[in-house]
Amino acid sequence: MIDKDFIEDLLKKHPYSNVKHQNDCLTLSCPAQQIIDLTTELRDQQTFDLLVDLTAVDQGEAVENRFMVVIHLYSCIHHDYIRIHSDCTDNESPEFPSIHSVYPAANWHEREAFDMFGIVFTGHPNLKRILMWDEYPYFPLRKEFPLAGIDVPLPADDVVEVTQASVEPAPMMGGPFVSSGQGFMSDAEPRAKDESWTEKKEKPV
Amino acid sequence: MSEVTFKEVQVGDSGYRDAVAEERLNSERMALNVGPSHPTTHGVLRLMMELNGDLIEKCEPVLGYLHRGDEKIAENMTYNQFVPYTDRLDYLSPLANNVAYAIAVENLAGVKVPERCEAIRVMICEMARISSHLLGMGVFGMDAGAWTPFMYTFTEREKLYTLFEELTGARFTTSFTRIGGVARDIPEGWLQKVSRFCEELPKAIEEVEKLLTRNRIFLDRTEGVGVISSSDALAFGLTGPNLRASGVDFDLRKDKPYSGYEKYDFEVPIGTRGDCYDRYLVRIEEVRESLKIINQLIDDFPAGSWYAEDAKKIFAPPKEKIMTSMEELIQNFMIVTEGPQVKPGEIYFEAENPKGALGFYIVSKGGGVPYRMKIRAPSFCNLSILEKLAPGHMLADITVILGSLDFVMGECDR
Amino acid sequence: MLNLELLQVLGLKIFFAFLMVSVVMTFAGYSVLAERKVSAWMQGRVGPNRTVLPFVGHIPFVGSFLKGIGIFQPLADGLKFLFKEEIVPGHVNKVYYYMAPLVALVPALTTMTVLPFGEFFHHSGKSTPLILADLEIGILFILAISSLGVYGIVLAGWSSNSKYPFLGGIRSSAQMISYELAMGLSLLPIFLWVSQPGSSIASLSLVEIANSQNASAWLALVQPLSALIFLVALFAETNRLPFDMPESETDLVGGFHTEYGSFKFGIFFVAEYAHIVIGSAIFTLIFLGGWHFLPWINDPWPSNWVGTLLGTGWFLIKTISLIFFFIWIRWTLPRFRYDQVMNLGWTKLLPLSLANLIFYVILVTWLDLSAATP
Amino acid sequence: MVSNEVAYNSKIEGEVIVTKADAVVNWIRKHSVWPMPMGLACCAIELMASAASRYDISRFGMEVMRFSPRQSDCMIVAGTVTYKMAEVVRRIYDQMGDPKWVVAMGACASTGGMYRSYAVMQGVDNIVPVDVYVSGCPPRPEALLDAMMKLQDKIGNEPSTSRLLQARNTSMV
Amino acid sequence: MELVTPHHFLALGALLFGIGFFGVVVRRNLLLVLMSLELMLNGVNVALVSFSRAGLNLDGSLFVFFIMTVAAAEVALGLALLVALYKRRQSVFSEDMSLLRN
Amino acid sequence: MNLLDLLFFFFSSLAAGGGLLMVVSKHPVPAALFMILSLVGVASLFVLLEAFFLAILQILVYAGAVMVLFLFIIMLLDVGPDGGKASKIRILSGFAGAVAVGLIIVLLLHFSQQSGFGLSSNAWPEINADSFVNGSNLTFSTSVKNFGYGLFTKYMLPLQVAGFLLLAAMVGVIILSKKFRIKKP
Repeated sequence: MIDKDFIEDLLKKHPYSNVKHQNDCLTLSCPAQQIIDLTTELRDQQTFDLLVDLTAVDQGEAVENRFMVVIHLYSCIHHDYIRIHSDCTDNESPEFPSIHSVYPAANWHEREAFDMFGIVFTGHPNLKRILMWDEYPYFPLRKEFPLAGIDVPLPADDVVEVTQASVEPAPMMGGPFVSSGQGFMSDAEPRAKDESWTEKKEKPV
Repeated sequence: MSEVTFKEVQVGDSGYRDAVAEERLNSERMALNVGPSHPTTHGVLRLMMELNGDLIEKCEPVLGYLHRGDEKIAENMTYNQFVPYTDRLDYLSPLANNVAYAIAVENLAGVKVPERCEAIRVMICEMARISSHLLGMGVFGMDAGAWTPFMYTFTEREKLYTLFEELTGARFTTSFTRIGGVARDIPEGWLQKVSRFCEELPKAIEEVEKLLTRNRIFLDRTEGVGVISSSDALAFGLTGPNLRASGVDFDLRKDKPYSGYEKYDFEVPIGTRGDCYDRYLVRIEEVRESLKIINQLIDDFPAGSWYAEDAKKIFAPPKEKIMTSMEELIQNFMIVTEGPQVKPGEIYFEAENPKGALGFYIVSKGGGVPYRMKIRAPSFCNLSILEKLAPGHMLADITVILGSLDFVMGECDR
Repeated sequence: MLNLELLQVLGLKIFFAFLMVSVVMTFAGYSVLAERKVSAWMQGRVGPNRTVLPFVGHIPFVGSFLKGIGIFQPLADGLKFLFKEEIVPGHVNKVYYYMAPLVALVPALTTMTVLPFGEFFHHSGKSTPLILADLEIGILFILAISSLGVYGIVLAGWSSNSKYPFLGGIRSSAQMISYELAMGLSLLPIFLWVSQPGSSIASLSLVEIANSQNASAWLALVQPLSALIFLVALFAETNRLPFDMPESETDLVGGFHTEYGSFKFGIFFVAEYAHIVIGSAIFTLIFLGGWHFLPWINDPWPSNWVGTLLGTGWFLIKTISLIFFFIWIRWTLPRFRYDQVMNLGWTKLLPLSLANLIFYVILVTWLDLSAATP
Repeated sequence: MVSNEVAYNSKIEGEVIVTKADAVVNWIRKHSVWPMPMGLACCAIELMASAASRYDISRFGMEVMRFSPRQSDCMIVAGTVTYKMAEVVRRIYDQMGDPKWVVAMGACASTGGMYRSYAVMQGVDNIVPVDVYVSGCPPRPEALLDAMMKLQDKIGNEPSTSRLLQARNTSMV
Repeated sequence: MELVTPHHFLALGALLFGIGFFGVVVRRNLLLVLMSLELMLNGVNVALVSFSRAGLNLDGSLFVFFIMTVAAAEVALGLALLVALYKRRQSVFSEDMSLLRN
Repeated sequence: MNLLDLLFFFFSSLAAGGGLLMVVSKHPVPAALFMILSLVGVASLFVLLEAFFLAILQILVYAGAVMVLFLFIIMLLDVGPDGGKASKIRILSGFAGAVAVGLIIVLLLHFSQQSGFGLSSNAWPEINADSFVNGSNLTFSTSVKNFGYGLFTKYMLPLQVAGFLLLAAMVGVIILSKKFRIKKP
């Protein structure tokens, strides 16, 4: 069971990690360098054999360590989760050690985090975009990236030649969403932020 | 002019851009591109394969053809507004997604929903499981070449759709839950209809089983094909029926009960060999177990409130109250404009969905909008084993393996 | 010499040939409709029932009935191919690409030259079989020609110069080789049995095979194993569902005809069903007594043109029920995997048919000997 | 002179013939629409439902879903078209032989629907010409059937003969 | 047949034999060499059958039957050998089959 | 000119032309197809010679099985067209062979006109339709029965040998293809 003894024991073995207070499950924070060490220990000694999730959080451009990798492990014995927070140091070109060797399941999760945040997982066997197409220049889940998207050419030249289609910002006009949630009520009201889009476009033949 | 050049592209080779795939590696191997629009891939998965004769040497799945940016959208809207998007994750069981999402946000907000609401949720979850597994079985049969079981299971699904429609107002994309409750109470006489359906369903399943389960050809096609060992299954993060078919007893409904699942008596079917046939059998058994749960619920459906009445900042009260009472009107206005007010913090919640464990990791900085939401899609993890699983099988096995993994690209790509 | 008589005979033959071709093609076209209707019926659906010719639909009762059974659907589907763009993809080998559908269709239509479908009774009581060419070695002819049908598929697969058709072509050629053996071997005991010493028949003619079953047991009853093996091989040769390797829709999209559109695809489509029609007819002739009534019962119909019609009708009924059987199997069973098809052919059907042959060799010899020593 | 005009007017007669031919060709075409199920997302399930027993699209002779674009007449784009997928949709459209029609099934395929985001193409009509738009998210099978009937009506009013002749002329050149 | 004599058939048989021989010598692709061999056998078959028919003697026809049997066996074995060689050398060309080179 | 003569020239040009095209075609698949053409031509010639059984057999065995096997192997190995040209020595020797064959033809015609090769005349003798062969004196007949009779009496031993040959070939093929399956993993 995950109780005080367990946590103390774990902290003793891994003095670099410490416990963050969270209300749902045990949350450890761990420096990026020690992550393989910690996860290997958790997998082999503590029966956390199921990597359920690996993702990242963009804390905003102003924060010192902008990208935080979050790992969720599950133990079929303890029937409980453990969460590991780990910061990527470099904000410009964030890097993080790949735990693919510990959990093969991390393969795609890491590719997704790379795709969405641009975090380079060192030691990953096949680190390339997984959801967006290979040539896509941006990292969509970063906070500065707008929901509507940014103009880029469509990946297929021959299709573009015929249809003149391109990747354009999506219209936010009359959209049901976009609500800031903070500030004055008039700002928080769901509304369209961007109303520049028009219907005046040529349709293909 | 360029139209003519398009016609040069081979059927099935659409979207072929990678230089790796285009060049023939050596004379014995043949690069084959399956999808993204191919009858086998159930949607828009693309497989880049290298074949040696009919044998697969390498198989690389390419996803993202249905990436719609759900996580980014979630960051830009209030919690309740995101409910319709959860419908379209695993679009074979929208209700189960709704429930998982609602519970995740409620856990973050610290709201406890009353017993009747929990019962409604369990009910719709299990119905969604039945509907999803029915389609899974049917499509699996179709992948093996038998079309008729698919039609039979779809007939049953249509009955379920009718029930969903009566409950939620929509047959397919239900958006039924709200944070702190559900959209409305169950209508009168609905439970009787459900129980009638529960009586009819086993017969229909039997009929499908007659066509498939003991069929020699079907056994030949599925037994011993796509075997996933339990250690592999765990290592690749498989969940749901796919993991259980490999012999791992992992069911969040039993292990980490939510929404009052601990109150119901049901078994968790476990496979032994982890092949395609086991996955099929596990799904069929799960349908039967779900029926058990539903029957228990119908026998003893809890009365009381169907939404968290005390959560004033979370749940917008029912329409009739809004129209008559000023306080409720203001409450409704606040929730609609600002969203349910949630404390800062993090939550990770997983629910046992038909396809596996659907997890929501939500980071909140307070207010009605999540700061970051990660959706842990079971299909995404289930598919990741394909790269390891496919080599050594024949091309025709791929259809069966994909069918048995029973993934949905909607939640895989999000 | 090209004299008048020869021309007359030739003209008559050509007329009958055209008649046969149109009948078989119509049958093929309507077995597509039958497939759609039967599958719909099996799956609790309705099937095509909206297509109707503009004026025919207004005829009371008849019009709505014809509409209901979708009698005009094949008309629309078939003619549509004519008005569709003929796509020839740039990457194909043009000559062979055009040739393939014809190569697929021609053998199917050629086999009907030796296909009897009834008997014509003269006034004098003599009977002539209704057949274009009564070959002494009819069954061998059918086996030989129908084995050429595979070239259409192989050619289509190869000339499309695309991967799925190519795989379909390979599978098809391998499957053909494996099942032809079993098919041929399953027929040998039949001829042993039919031409056993003492019987008046001593040839490989389909007419005589059919006639030998008049008022005696059907050969399907005498040699059930042969019938079974032949039927299975027939399914394989016609690429029907448990064996539809060359097409296998779920993994090869459309198999050999993936790159074919419009009219050329239509020819493939019709050729497939023509194969089924003719295959069913052959099975009926060899194993189900052809145009003869029931086993052990003399033909009840009179020896005149009425009898001819009744006999032919009875033959058609048998053939149609066999086509129904084909459709039934198609919508019931899953599909084999390619290597399982090969396995079944080589390790099950072939030894089985050999054993069957040896058994009947011994049986016939024993019968022969016991007949010789009274 | 008068009688001459009554007897034959090449212009009118010609048009009468063309309309007659149109009627025949269109009758054939509209009763044999073989769909190419471009099942992309949620709508694909409703597309399946429309082929299943309750709605049964086969009544219109449309259950012959050909997965090879060369053999199909009508592409039913069922689901969200992302930018990554758009290219494929267009390529498959180009592989179809004329005459071909496109049905945009559902809000996503028609306009992008509720997915106003960076990855989603805002309507498949950016990339292929659409004949019939079906609203709904996803549309009920009845709506799809209605759309297919609308498509049949549309096919019924096409100047198909002149198009056929035109195509022949251009191919001759 | 008035104009055509058995000699025509014999000449055709010889022609087929010659073409086959030419193919066997010239072609590098072993598959085609095998096919050319078949063609040579066919030339012989034509000659034999025409002898048989002209001499009203069944022996020639019977002999053709045996030739066909042998040809089938030969092709089966030849192709099996070829596939085996192909798996080893990745080629079906005769010059690649030499063991002594390199 | 008789109809049959016309047919003879048509089919013989089919057989010879198909064979020639087979020999010169670059890609093996067209080569196989020309070969089939040639075989069908030969089969038709058999029909002209009234050897119906052999004609059918020719199509059944050659076109139906042997060539399908060829095509299967060509497609399985995915053999491309021949690159480069044949060496001069090969072409020379090929021509030498062709010249030799030409000589054979001339000599054959010459001697056959002299000695007749035991042929009674240049005309075709009539076939006795009802002749049933007996003993070892087998007369030509269109009937399959007579053919079978010949096989099972005079040629019993060769028939057995042929059967054993087929068996040996089958065993050989199995062994040849089996070896690789053991070696592979």
